[in-house]
Amino acid sequence: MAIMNNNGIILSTVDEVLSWGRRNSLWPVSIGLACCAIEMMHTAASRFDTDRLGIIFRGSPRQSDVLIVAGTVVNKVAPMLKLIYDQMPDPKWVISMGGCASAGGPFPTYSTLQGVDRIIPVDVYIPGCPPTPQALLWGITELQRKIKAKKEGKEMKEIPLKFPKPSMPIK
Amino acid sequence: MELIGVILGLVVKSVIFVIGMFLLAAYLTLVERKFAGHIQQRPGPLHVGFHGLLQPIADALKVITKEDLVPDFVDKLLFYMASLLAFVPAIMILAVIPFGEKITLFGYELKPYITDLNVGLILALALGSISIYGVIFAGWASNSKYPMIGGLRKAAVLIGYEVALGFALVGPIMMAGSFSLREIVEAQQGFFGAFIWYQPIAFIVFLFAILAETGRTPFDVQEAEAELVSGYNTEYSGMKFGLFPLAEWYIATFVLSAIAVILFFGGWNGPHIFGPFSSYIWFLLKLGIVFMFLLWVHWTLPRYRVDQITELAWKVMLPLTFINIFLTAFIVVIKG
Amino acid sequence: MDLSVIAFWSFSTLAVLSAIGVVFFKNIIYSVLSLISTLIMVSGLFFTLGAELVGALQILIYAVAIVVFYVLVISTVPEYKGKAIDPKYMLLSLPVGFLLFLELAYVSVYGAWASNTGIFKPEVLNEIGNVKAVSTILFTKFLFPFEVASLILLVAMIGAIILGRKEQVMDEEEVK
Amino acid sequence: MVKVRYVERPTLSTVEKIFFIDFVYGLKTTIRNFFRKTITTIYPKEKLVPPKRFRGTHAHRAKDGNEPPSFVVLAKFMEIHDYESRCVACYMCQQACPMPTLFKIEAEQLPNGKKRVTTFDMNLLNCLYCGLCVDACPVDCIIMTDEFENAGERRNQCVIHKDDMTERGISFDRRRGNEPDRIWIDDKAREKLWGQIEWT
Repeated sequence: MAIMNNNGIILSTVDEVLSWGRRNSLWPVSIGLACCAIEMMHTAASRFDTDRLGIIFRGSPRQSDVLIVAGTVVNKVAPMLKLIYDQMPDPKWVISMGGCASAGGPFPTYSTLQGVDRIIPVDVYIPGCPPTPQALLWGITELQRKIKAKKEGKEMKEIPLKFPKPSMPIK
Repeated sequence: MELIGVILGLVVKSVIFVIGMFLLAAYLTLVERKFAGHIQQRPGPLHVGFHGLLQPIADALKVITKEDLVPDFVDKLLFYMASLLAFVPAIMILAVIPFGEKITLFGYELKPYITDLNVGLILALALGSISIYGVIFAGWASNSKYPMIGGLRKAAVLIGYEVALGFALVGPIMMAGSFSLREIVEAQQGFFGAFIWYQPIAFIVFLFAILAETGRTPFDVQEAEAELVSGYNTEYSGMKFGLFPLAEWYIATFVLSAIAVILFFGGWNGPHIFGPFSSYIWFLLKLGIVFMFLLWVHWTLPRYRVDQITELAWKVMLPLTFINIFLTAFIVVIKG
Repeated sequence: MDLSVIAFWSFSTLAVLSAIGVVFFKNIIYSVLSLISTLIMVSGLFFTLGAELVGALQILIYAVAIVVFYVLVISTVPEYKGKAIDPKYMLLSLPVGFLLFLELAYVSVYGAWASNTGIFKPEVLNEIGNVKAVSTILFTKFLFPFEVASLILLVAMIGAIILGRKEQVMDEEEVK
Repeated sequence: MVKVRYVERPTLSTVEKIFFIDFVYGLKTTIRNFFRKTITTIYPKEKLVPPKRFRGTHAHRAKDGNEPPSFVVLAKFMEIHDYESRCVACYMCQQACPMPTLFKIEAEQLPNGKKRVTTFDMNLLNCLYCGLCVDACPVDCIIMTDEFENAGERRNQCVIHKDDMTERGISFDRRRGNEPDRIWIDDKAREKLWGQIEWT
């Protein structure tokens, strides 16, 4: 857990443990805005089970750490989304799931917010329309990696893609 | 000086006890998550530690170091006090619950309970019902719509089931002839001495009352996520929030299933096949089975409406307990 | 100093303090909270004095069953109404409070002068326990007052049900 | 006029009401599930391989000798080396796209009169993954692969360029080029779920 720096002093053990705790129990707010929310629900259900990683959906923003913006953010719902983000206690993260939330997606119109990062800071962008459950899980692991790297004070390194053993789609 | 020693001893004992309770409650969350997962054909916590064994630690670390957020519009004193009001009485009940027989180890006599009052059952009931103030005040102090509705719903449910619970306990008490939990256990000797064979109605009412008191699923109207955002604890964050589910879902369920074991399943009575710790092992085994049964019911059933719940309490459960008391009294008088 | 003496004094001090709080808090929820605190402290007093049954029943019946209804009603009252002070009730409350005080003082002084042991000696109490002692007295010497009290409670309950029953509006409309 | 059919709801019989029969059925169902094997894909360790037709991240096919005739015609005017993207910068994909601004295609004229594609960027954050660009491509260049793991911390990490698209196309063809073009990975899995299907 601990890192030795050049002077031989063990640094930031507490931080390490805290970051381990935080990245292993990311509780998202259960808010869904559009079709991405369906995939989000699928991710939480038995087939891909976010509970494995310690992720359980909470109803109230006061008790959650991650805001998964799943779906089109129209201008009318943007203030509410901002309110929900403001209601979350620190430390908090935002995952922008899907094209619409990240950059307006296929709706370059007057009524759609062109990217949720215009109102709240976003940590991970997941492209896809909608992203598959596995893509969302990849985004979550990306966020976990980011939390870890931030605590270690290192820059994010490019992590080579590994292709694990394929499994049959239906057992 | 002697007094200081006594007080220090009490403080140390209580601190160990409270920390033990926290750990127990934390690992009960893991038990519940694993159980719920497997009921839905998924593994539950898996990657944090070996099969999720470190998951409660990670959750606890996160929840404790979360920002302690107090909204502007709340009643600050009550807001802080409510979470304590829910948690403290819940762990205080354990003071009166015996977990086994006295044993002698290395010359020390180990007593598996803190006090053995002769009104232990009433005290357990009373302390258990104080913790509902935590819920009601949490709802009121949050100064927000959903917590308010959640708190009032919980109060409405509890008033009904508190009465049914109290009357359901009368049957076993009449058969044992004592309020002391230890004496009730001693009254049920042998496999067919357990009161479940004589008091099935009381047991069913007691089961429903446990589910209602601890806010488990058929009766979890106070934090119905579909209707109220997160119920009475919507405005709570960090460890202030953490105390509520720990108290309600885990410690209260644990304690009430311990009482159920004592009242209906013969407590720590059982064949002496585990050596000196036999009574403890039997007790924990029975306790685990009752706890798992409650989890099983929780993860099976959908939710009742509030009016259905209160109707069930006043129109079905209460008359059932009256019938039970009447029959029990009849039998006790005839048998002498 | 004995531990039970410390417990007695701290319980009684806290009981008096929270009783003062009941009267002087302007926010009614706070008054109810200190009422609960008073009741629990008084039950603590009972415990230190060796009357466990009364203590436990005090918590179960007064601190929980009865005050829950108060809380249920009060917490639905809007805050501005809860804070209003009506002077005419204050005027009425002074003589009533004084009368109640006199009654309590009489009872306590009388109790202090009377013998501090009843039918049951402490040794007997330790042997048979609180519950049996109370029930023995209740069902032999005080059987008639007990039954009368339960009858009064029954009448009160039926009265409350009749008062709280919904008016049958549908029937009236049908008559018209 | 709308016809309303009233369906009678099944009510519980007295025995069922008293002994909680349906309640017991529910408990039976859940406990049976409890002892079953889990169906979860443990994602970071094992991965569901999407079917070949999965519409994932875009890729460019390289000039590897399997080009369609249309490319052979156009290749005369293009400066494309072997194992480079066979894009001819015809802008057909951009024309077909419902969100045309996500493409950024640039080409330049070389002194020898040939055309070379300099930029081919796609902003995946605006993409619908509808596959119209794949249909529109005249030289069978742009395809969609089975990769989906391209979440990034910044917006520009979700923009794909010509070179990595080519790389991805080559690797996709190498991995799954010989696979028959069907939705299920194999017929056994399909038959297990849906039974035998008679193709007409």
